[in-house]
Amino acid sequence: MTALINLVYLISVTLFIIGLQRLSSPKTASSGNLIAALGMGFGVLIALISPVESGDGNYFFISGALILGGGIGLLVSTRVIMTKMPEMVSLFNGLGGACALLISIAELLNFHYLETFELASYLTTLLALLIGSIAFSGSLVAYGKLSGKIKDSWKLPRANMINMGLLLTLMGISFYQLQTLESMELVILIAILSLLYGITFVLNVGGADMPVIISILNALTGVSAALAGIIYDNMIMLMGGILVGSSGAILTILMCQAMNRSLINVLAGGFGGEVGIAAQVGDQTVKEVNIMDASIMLRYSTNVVIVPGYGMAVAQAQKICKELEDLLEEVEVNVRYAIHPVAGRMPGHMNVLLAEADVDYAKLLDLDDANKFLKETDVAIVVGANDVVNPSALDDPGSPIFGMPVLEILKGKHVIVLKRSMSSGYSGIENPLFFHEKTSMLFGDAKKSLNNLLDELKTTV
Amino acid sequence: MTALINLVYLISVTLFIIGLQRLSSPKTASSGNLIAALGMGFGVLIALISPVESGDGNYFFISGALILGGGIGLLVSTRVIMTKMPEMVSLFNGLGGACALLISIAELLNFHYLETFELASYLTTLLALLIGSIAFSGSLVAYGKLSGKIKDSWKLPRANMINMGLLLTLMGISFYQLQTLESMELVILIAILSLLYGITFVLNVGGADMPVIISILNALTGVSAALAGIIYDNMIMLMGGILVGSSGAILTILMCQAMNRSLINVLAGGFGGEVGIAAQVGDQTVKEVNIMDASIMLRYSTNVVIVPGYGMAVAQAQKICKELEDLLEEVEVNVRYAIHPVAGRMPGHMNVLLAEADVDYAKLLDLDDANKFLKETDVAIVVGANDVVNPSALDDPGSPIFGMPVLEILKGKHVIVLKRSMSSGYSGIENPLFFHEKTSMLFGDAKKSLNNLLDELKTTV
Amino acid sequence: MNLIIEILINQLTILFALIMAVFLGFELISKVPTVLHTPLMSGANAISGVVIIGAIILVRSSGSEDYLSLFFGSLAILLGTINVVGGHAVTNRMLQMFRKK
Amino acid sequence: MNLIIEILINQLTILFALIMAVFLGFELISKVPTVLHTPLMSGANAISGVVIIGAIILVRSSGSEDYLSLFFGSLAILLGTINVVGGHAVTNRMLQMFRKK
Amino acid sequence: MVNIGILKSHKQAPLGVTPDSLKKWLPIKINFLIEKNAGIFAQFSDNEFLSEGAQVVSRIKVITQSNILVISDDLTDQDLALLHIDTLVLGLLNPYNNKSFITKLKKRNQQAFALEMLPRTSIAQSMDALSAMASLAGYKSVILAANYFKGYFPMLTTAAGTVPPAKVLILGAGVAGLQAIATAKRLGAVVEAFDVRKAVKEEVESLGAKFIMVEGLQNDMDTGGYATVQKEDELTAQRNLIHQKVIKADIVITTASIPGKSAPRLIEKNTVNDMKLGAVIIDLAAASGGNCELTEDQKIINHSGVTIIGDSQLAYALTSEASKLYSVNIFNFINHLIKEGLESIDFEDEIVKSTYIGKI
Amino acid sequence: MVNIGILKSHKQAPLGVTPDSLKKWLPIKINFLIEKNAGIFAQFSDNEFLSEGAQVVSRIKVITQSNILVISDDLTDQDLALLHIDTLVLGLLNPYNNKSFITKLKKRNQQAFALEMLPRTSIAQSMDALSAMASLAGYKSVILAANYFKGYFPMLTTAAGTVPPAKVLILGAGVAGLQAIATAKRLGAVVEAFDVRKAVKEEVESLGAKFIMVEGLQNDMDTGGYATVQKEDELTAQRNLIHQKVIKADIVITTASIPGKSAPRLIEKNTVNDMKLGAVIIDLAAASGGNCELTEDQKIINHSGVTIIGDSQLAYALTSEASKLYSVNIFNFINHLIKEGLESIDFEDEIVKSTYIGKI
Ligand SMILES: NC(=O)c1ccc[n+]([C@@H]2O[C@H](COP(=O)([O-])OP(=O)(O)OC[C@H]3O[C@@H](n4cnc5c(N)ncnc54)[C@H](OP(=O)(O)O)[C@@H]3O)[C@@H](O)[C@H]2O)c1
Ligand SMILES: NC(=O)c1ccc[n+]([C@@H]2O[C@H](COP(=O)([O-])OP(=O)(O)OC[C@H]3O[C@@H](n4cnc5c(N)ncnc54)[C@H](OP(=O)(O)O)[C@@H]3O)[C@@H](O)[C@H]2O)c1
Ligand SMILES: NC(=O)c1ccc[n+]([C@@H]2O[C@H](COP(=O)([O-])OP(=O)(O)OC[C@H]3O[C@@H](n4cnc5c(N)ncnc54)[C@H](O)[C@@H]3O)[C@@H](O)[C@H]2O)c1
Ligand SMILES: NC(=O)c1ccc[n+]([C@@H]2O[C@H](COP(=O)([O-])OP(=O)(O)OC[C@H]3O[C@@H](n4cnc5c(N)ncnc54)[C@H](O)[C@@H]3O)[C@@H](O)[C@H]2O)c1
Repeated sequence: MTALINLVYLISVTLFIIGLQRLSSPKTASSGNLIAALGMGFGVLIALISPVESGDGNYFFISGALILGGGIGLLVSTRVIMTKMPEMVSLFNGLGGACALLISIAELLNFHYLETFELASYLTTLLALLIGSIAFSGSLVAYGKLSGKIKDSWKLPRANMINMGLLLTLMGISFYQLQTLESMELVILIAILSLLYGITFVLNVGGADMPVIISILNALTGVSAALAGIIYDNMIMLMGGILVGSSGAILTILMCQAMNRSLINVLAGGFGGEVGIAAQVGDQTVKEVNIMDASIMLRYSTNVVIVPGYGMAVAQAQKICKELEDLLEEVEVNVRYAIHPVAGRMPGHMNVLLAEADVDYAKLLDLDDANKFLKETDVAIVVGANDVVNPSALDDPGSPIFGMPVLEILKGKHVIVLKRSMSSGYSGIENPLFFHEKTSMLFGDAKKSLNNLLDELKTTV
Repeated sequence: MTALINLVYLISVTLFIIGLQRLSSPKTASSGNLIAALGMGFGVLIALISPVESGDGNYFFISGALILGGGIGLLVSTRVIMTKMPEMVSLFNGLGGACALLISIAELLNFHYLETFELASYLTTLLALLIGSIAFSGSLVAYGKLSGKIKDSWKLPRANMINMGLLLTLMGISFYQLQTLESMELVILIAILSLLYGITFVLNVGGADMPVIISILNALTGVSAALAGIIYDNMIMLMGGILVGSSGAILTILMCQAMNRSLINVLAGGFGGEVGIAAQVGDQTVKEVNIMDASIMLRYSTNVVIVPGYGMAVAQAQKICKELEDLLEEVEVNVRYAIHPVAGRMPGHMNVLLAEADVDYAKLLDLDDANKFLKETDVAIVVGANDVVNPSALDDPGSPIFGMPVLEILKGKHVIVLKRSMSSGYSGIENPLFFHEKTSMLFGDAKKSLNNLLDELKTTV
Repeated sequence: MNLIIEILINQLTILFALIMAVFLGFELISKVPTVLHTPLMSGANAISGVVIIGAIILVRSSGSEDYLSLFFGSLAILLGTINVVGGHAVTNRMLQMFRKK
Repeated sequence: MNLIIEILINQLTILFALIMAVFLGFELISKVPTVLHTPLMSGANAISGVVIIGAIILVRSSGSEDYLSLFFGSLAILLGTINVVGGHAVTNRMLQMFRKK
Repeated sequence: MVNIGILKSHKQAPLGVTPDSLKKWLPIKINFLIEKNAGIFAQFSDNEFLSEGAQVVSRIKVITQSNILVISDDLTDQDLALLHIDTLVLGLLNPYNNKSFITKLKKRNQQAFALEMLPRTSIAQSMDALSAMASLAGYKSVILAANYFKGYFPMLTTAAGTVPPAKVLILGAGVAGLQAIATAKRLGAVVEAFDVRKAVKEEVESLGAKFIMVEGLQNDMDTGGYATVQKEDELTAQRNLIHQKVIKADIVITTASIPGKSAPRLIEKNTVNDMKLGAVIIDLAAASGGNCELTEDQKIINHSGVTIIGDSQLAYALTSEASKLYSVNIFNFINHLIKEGLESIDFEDEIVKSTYIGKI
Repeated sequence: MVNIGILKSHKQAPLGVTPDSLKKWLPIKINFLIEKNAGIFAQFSDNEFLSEGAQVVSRIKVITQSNILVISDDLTDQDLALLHIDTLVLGLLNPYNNKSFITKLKKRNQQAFALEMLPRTSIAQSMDALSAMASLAGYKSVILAANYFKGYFPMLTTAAGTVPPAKVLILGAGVAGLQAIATAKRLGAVVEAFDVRKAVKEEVESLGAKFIMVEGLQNDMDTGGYATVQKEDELTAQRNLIHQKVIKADIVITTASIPGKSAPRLIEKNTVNDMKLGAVIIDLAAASGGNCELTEDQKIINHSGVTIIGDSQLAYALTSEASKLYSVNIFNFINHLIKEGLESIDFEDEIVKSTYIGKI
C-alpha cells in the first residue's frame, strides 16, 4: 500500500523538480513557483486521504492547523514589504525546521511503544531532531539579525570554541543515547543543545553574509525533511527534502561565488571574523555588480541610458554599445545615449564614434534632454565616462568642477559604471558617484565588459 | 550481497553521469569520455570479481572474449577515417544491441530451468530481446546506408504499412507468449520479427536524417541495457542504460531542432515519404547546409574568404561579416575579403560598407589577389553575391557574361552561398555555382544567416 | 560503522536518489542568474515545508487521547503550513518583478 | 494492466531513478552545442555497452557444460566489448578536433 | 603593329592613357603616339610616357599615323582634313549633345565609337567610362558641397552647443547619386534620396540612406538601367514632395538625367527661393539643361543666399584619378574591339554595335 | 541694465552673438547693442537681431554705450578714444601675436579679457572659443584638402581598377588635429598622427587612427594640456621619422603649436621637394610661423607640384557655424564673469585671473 501511495506521490516529486527547474530562469520562474505549490497541495491532499494503518484521524486538529497556518502564512506574506523578504524567508524556514523538530520528538517518544525497534530508524529520527532544531533556532536568529531585532554587534566571545564544544557535546550525548536508548531526558537535552548550537552558529555571521547562512539553514531544513521522510517511509518527504538539501547546498556555493567569497570564508566569518561584501576604498566602499545581475537589471528595464565617455573611445566599444542597444530594443527596452558636451577628448568625440557604429542620431540626447530622460531611467550604463557624470559638480561647492553642467545620472534608479579601475578621469578628481548606493561598478575594459554583458543578455532574451 | 555490489557499482554510475556532463561542453568533452570509460572499466572489473551465486566462472571464455573484443574495437576505431565516424558509431551501437539480444535469448532459455517464475521478469526479458534486436538490425542498416553499401534508393514500397503490420504482429505474438510462456520457437520468431522491423524501420529514412535515426537506435540500446539490468537486478546496467536512453531521447529531439525538422517529419520520412534535405531546381539539385556544419567547416579552416555582393549591402550585413572575421581570427583562421570590381551597384559599394564596419584595408583582396588566395582557401562564404562569382563567365562561351573576369571561387575547397532564394542577380542569368558539388547553400537573409552562424560559432570557439 | 553500512545498504534507493538529486540539483541550479538566488531559495524553502506531510501522518495515526502526539503534531502542521503557504506566496511576490510590465 | 502496475510498484526504485534520470539527462544535454551532438551520441553509445556486464554475469554463472549460454554469453561479451572499447576510442578521436592544431 | 594615338585635350578631360596603364598594354604589341604635353592636366610628364615606351610626337603626327585615335575634344576641321578615313576614332564623343561633330563624322563615313553608348551590362562595365566618371563626380560633388557649405556635415555635441547634422538630399540615384549618398553618409550627414526607377529604393537603402517614396508613383521608369521620361499626371505629387524635401535640405545634389533627352527639371526657381540661407545645390545634370531651373552650366551662382553649382564634368576636376580610371576603360574597350584584329571587328557584337557610329 | 556691445569685424571672424543665442540671454536682463551689418559675414541680417530684441546701432554708439564690449578686431585709436575706461573689453584678442594692441590696452589700464588664455580645465570648456574654433578648423582642413586633392580619399575597388586610399598624416593632435583625424577617417583615408605629448597616443587610437611613435622620445612635453618646446637632441630622430612619413603621404595636415611661441618647424623644404606630385599640405599653424618651412599665412602656394595652404583661421571660413559656437562661448564666459554683478568680478577666480589683462 505504502508503495502505491508513494507512486502517487511521485507526481508531486515530479512537480517539485519541474518547479525548481523553472524557478532557475527568469522567464519561467513565476510558473515554477506555482507548479511547485501545486505539487505540494497534491501531496498534502494525498497525505490527508491515503489510508493509514492505525490512528483516529483527528481531522479536526489537522484541518484547524492547516487553515490557521495557511491563513497566517498568506496574511504575513502579503503584508510584508519588499525589502523585508529575506527575513521572511528566514522566518518561514525556521518554522519548517520547527515542524521537523516537533515530529521527530513525537516519534522518539513513540518509539518506546513500538514493538520492532530499529537502531537505524532511531538514528534517523535523532538526526532529524538534531538538524531540525539547528535549522529552527538558526533561522530565528538570522531573522532577528536581518530585521534588526538582534544587533550585529551582539557577538559571542570565542564563538569558535563554544561552537566546537557544543558540537562535540552533542555528538557525545547522541552516541550515548544510541547505546542506551532509554532516557527521554537525554532526547530533550539533545534538542536543547541543538537549538543552542543553531543560535551560536548564526549569531557571529556578518550581516552581509546572512543570505548564505539562510541558504545553508534552508538546505538543513530540507535534509531534516528527508530524514523525516525515511522515518515514515514517505517518498515525497524524502525526495522533496533531498532536492531542497542538494539544491540548497549548491545555491550556497553559488551565492558565495557571486559575492566573490569562499564558503569557508563566510563560515570563518561566522566563527568570529568580519568580512564585508564590498571593496573598501579609503573609508568608502564601492559595490561591484556581476554580469548576470547587470544583464537582468537591463533586461527588465523600461528605459536605459548609455552614457559614453572617453573610456568607450579608448576601449573602442562603440559597436558593442550599438549591439547592446539593438538587443535591448528587441525586448522593448527603450535605449538612449546621453552625450555630454565634453565627453571624450575632442568636441563631438562621441558623435563620431557612435555614428561609425551606426547609432541613430535620434537616439542621441544632449545634456538637457538627457537630464530630463534620466528621471525616467531604470538603469544608466556609464561606459568609461567619469568627469561628465561627477555629481560633485552639482552639490559640492568645494569641487574644482562645481557649477559645471553634468549628466545628473543619480536621477535614474540604478547606475552601472564600466571602467577598469578606481582611477580618476581627465580632471583628476575623485568621483562620489562610484560610492553612491545606487551605483554598481563593473570593472574591466569596457569592450570586454560589454561583450560579456551581451553574451549574458542573449541567454535571457 | 547484491546490494553491496550495487553500492560499489554506484561509483561507476556516478562516473557515467560526470562523464556525460563533461561530454556536453567542448572544453571538457575529452576528459568526459575518459571518465565514462573509467566508470565502465571499473564496472567490468567488479562484474568480474564480485561473487556470483552459482556457475563455473568460465574465465577462459570471458577473458578471451574481452581481449578479442577490445582488440577489434581498438583496431577498428583507430583505423577508421574521420568522415566514416558516424557509420562507425552506428556499427558499434548495433553490436551493443546484439549483446542485449544475445543475453536476453540466453536468459529466456534459462527461464525454463528456474524454480521461481516471475511474469514481470519474463516480460522484462522479452522486451530487452525485442528492443535489442531492433537496435541491432536497425543500426546495421544505418551503417550500411551511411557507408554506401546500402543505396538510398533501395526503398520499400508501402513501408508505412509494412512497419505497422510488423509492429502489430510482434505485439500480438509477445502477448500470446506471455500467456502461454511455453514455446521457445515463438521467442525465436519474436527475435526474427524484431530484427526485420529494425531493418524496415531504418531502410526508408532519408540519408540526411541518418544521424537522428542513429540517435534513436542508440537510445533503444540504452533501454535494452536497462531492461537487462532489471533482469540481473544490476544497478550499473540499469542506471547506465536509463541514462543513455533518456539522454539519447533528448539528443534526438535536439538534433531534429538543429536541422530544423520535427521528429515526426524525420520518422514520417522513415515511413515512406521522401523529404530530402536537398532542394530540386529544374533538373538540378542544390545542396543545403545547416548552420552547425557551416560553423564547424569555418571553425576548423585555415583560410576563409568572404565574398560580399549586393546582397550583403541589401541585408546590411557588413558589421556581422566583420564580427565573423574577428571571431575566426581569434581561433587563428585567416580571413580575407574578395572584392570583385563590380560587386554591388556602384563602384566601390563594398568598400564603403566594409570600411564602415571597420574592416582593415589590408584584408581586402582585389580580383587578382583574391583569385590567387582562393587556391589556398578552405571555405569561401559568398554573402549575397551572384554575378561576380558566376563560373559561366569562365567556361561557358554561350553565356552573356562569358569573358568577364569573375572570382574563381571554385578554386577553393568549399563554397557556402548565403542568399534568400534561387533567384538571379543583376544580369538575370542562372548561376551554375549553386549546383556545383563544392557548393552548399544557406538560404535566408544574409544578416540573419550570419547571425545564426555567429551564435553557433561562439558555442564552439 | 557497521550500522552506517547497514543503513546504506538498506536504503540503496535513497542513496541512488541522493546521487541523482545532487547531480540534478547541480544542473538545475548552476545556471541560475544571481537575481534569482533569493526567489529560488525562497521557493526551495517552501518545498522543504513538505515535512508537514509527516506531521499530518503523525496526527492522523495518533490515538485521539495521545495528547502529546496530537499537540506536537498539530503544532507541527500549523508551523509547516505557514512555511509552505507563506513561502510560496512570498516567492510569488518576489517574482512579480520579472513579469514584464 | 495489473501486471504493469505490479511491475511499477515493485520497481519503484527504478521508476524514481527513471524520472530523475530523465530530468538529469535533459539538463545535461539541453545545453549541448550542435558540434558535440555526434561525439556525445558516440560517448553515450559507448556507455550503452554496459550491457556486457550482464553478459559477463551470464557466462560466469553458467555451468561449464551449458554450451548454449556459454556461446551466447561469450559472443555477447565479444560484441559488447567492441562496442565499449571501440565506442570510447572513436569518441576520443572525434574529440581530438576540439584540440586546436 | 597597331598605332594608337592620344590627342591632348584643351580642357581638363581625362586622358585615355597613363604611364601606369601603358604597362598593361605591354603583352599586346601596340605602338603609342602621344601628343606633346597631353598629360599636362592629369599631371603626367612627357618623360613618364617616354620611359614607358610610348612615342611623344606632334599633333599632326598623332592624327596622321594612328590606326586608332582616342580623342577628348571634337576634332577641328583641320584635324579632320589630316585624318585617314580608315582610322578608328573613339572616346567620350558626347553623341547626344554634340550632334554637329557626330554628323561630320558620319558624313565622312569615319568609323567612330562613342563610349557613352555602351550597354549597361555586367560585361561592359569594365569599359564603362560613364560609370567611372559618374562615380568620381558623385564623390566630388559632396566634397565640393561640404567645402561651400558653411557648417559641419556631422552632428557634434560640443561644449558650445549641439550642432545638428547637415541634411543632404540626392535627386537621381544612379551611379553618381549612389556615390554621393555614400560619401555624404560617411561624413555624417543625414541623407535622403529620390529616383524614379523602382530598383533604386533597395540600392539606396543598401547604403544605409533613406529613400523618398512618392505616393502613387506607379510606373517603373526603367529601360535597361536608364530612366525614361515621366508622364505629366504623375509629376505633380512628385513635384510637391520634392519641393518639401528641398526646402528642408542643407545640401541638394542632383544627378537626374535621361540619355539623349534634356535633364528633367526637379527644382523650380520658387523652390530655391524658399530654401535655407547658405544651402548649396550641386547640379550634375547641368550640361543637359540642369535639374534646377536656375542652374547654369560651369557656373557658380548665388541666388538669394543659395549657392548653385552647375557642373556635369565634376569628375574632370579629379583629372589624374579620372585619367587612371578612363585609361583602363579605354584599354578594355579597345581590347574588346580588336580582339580578332584591327581588320576583323565584329559588328554584330552587342558592345561594338551599340557604340558604333557609322554612316548616316 | 548691463549693455553688451558687439562690433562688426572687418574679416570673416565669428560674431559674439547670433539671433539664436540672444534667446539664451533672455532670463538675464541684458541690453544688446549691435553694430549695423555686424552679421554680414555670418549671414545674419540686422532684422533678425532686431526681432530678438537687440538694438542695432552705429559703431560709435556701440563703443560709447557698452559696459561690456565684445570685439573681433583690434580697436583703432579712434575707437579707443571713444571707449570709456570702465568698459570691459573681451574676445579673442590674440594676446601672443598681437602684442602692440595688448600693450595699448594695458597702458590705458583698460580691463580686458583674452579668451585665448582660458585654462584648459573641464569647467572652462564651455567658454573655450579656441577649442570650438580648433575643432571647426580641423574638420574644415580635411574638407579643404579633399577638395584640393585630385583623387579619392577612400579605397574603391571598381571595374576600372582599384583606387588605393589616400594617406593622410596629421602632425599635432590637439583639438584640431583630432577632429581632422576623425574627419579623414570618416572619408575612408588611412590616417596616421604624430604629437609630442604622450597622452595623445591613446587619444589618437581612441579615434581608430594610428599613432606614430618616435623611438627614444622620453620626455612628455605636456604642461596643462599644452605642449612645450622640445630639446634639440630629441629632435633628430623625430625629424627623420616625420620626413619619412611626410613623403609617403598624400595629405599632410599640421596643427602643432606651442602657445606664445612660434610654431615648431616640422616639415623642411627638402621634405616637400621629395613629396608626391599632387600632395596637399594644410598648415593650421601658419599664423605663428607655420609647421612647414614653405608655409605662407593666408596663401595657397604650389611648390613643385605640392599644394601648401597656410591658414590658421580656417574655422572662420565656416563663419555662421563658428559664430553659433562662439556666441555660446561668449555667453558662458560673460555669465561666469559677472555672475556676482558687473561691479563685483572675482579676480581670484581661476578663469577670470587667467584671462585678465590689466595694467602693465
Ligand atoms: N570633449 C572635449 O573636447 C575635451 C577635450 C579635452 C579634455 N576634455 C575633458 O575630458 C573629460 C571627458 O570626460 P569623460 O567622462 O568622457 O572621460 P574622463 O573623465 O576622462 O574619464 C574616462 C574614464 O574612462 C575610463 N576608461 C579608460 N579606458 C577605459 C577602458 N578601456 N575601458 C573602460 N573604461 C576606461 C577611465 O577609468 P579607468 O582608467 O579606471 O578605466 C576614466 O575614468 C572632461 O573632463 C573634459 O573636460 C574634453
Ligand atoms: N558595381 C557597380 O558599379 C554596378 C553598377 C550597376 C550594376 N552592377 C551589376 O551588379 C551585379 C553585382 O554582382 P553581385 O554579385 O554583387 O550581385 P548580384 O549578382 O546582383 O546578386 C545579388 C544577390 O544577392 C542576393 N540577395 C539580395 N538581398 C539579399 C539579402 N537580404 N540576403 C541575402 N542575399 C540577398 C540575391 O539573391 P536572393 O534574391 O536569392 O537573395 C542576389 O542573387 C553585377 O552584375 C554588376 O554588373 C554593378
Ligand atoms: N554595366 C553596368 O552594369 C552598369 C554600369 C553603370 C550603371 N549601371 C546602372 O545603370 C543605371 C543608371 O545609371 P546612371 O547613373 O548612369 O544613370 P543616369 O546618369 O542616366 O541618370 C541618373 C539617375 O537619374 C534618375 N532619373 C531620371 N529621371 C529622373 C527624374 N525625373 N527624377 C528623379 N530621378 C531621375 C535615373 O533613374 C538615374 O538613376 C543605374 O541603375 C546603374 O546601376 C549599370
Ligand atoms: N577645457 C579642456 O579640458 C580642454 C579644452 C581644449 C583642449 N584641451 C586639451 O588641451 C590640449 C591642447 O589642445 P590644443 O589643440 O588647443 O593645442 P595647441 O593648438 O596648442 O597644439 C596643437 C597640438 O600640437 C602639439 N605639438 C606641439 N609641438 C609639437 C611638435 N613639435 N610636434 C608635434 N606636435 C606638437 C601639441 O601637443 C598639441 O597637441 C589637448 O590635449 C586638448 O585635449 C582641453
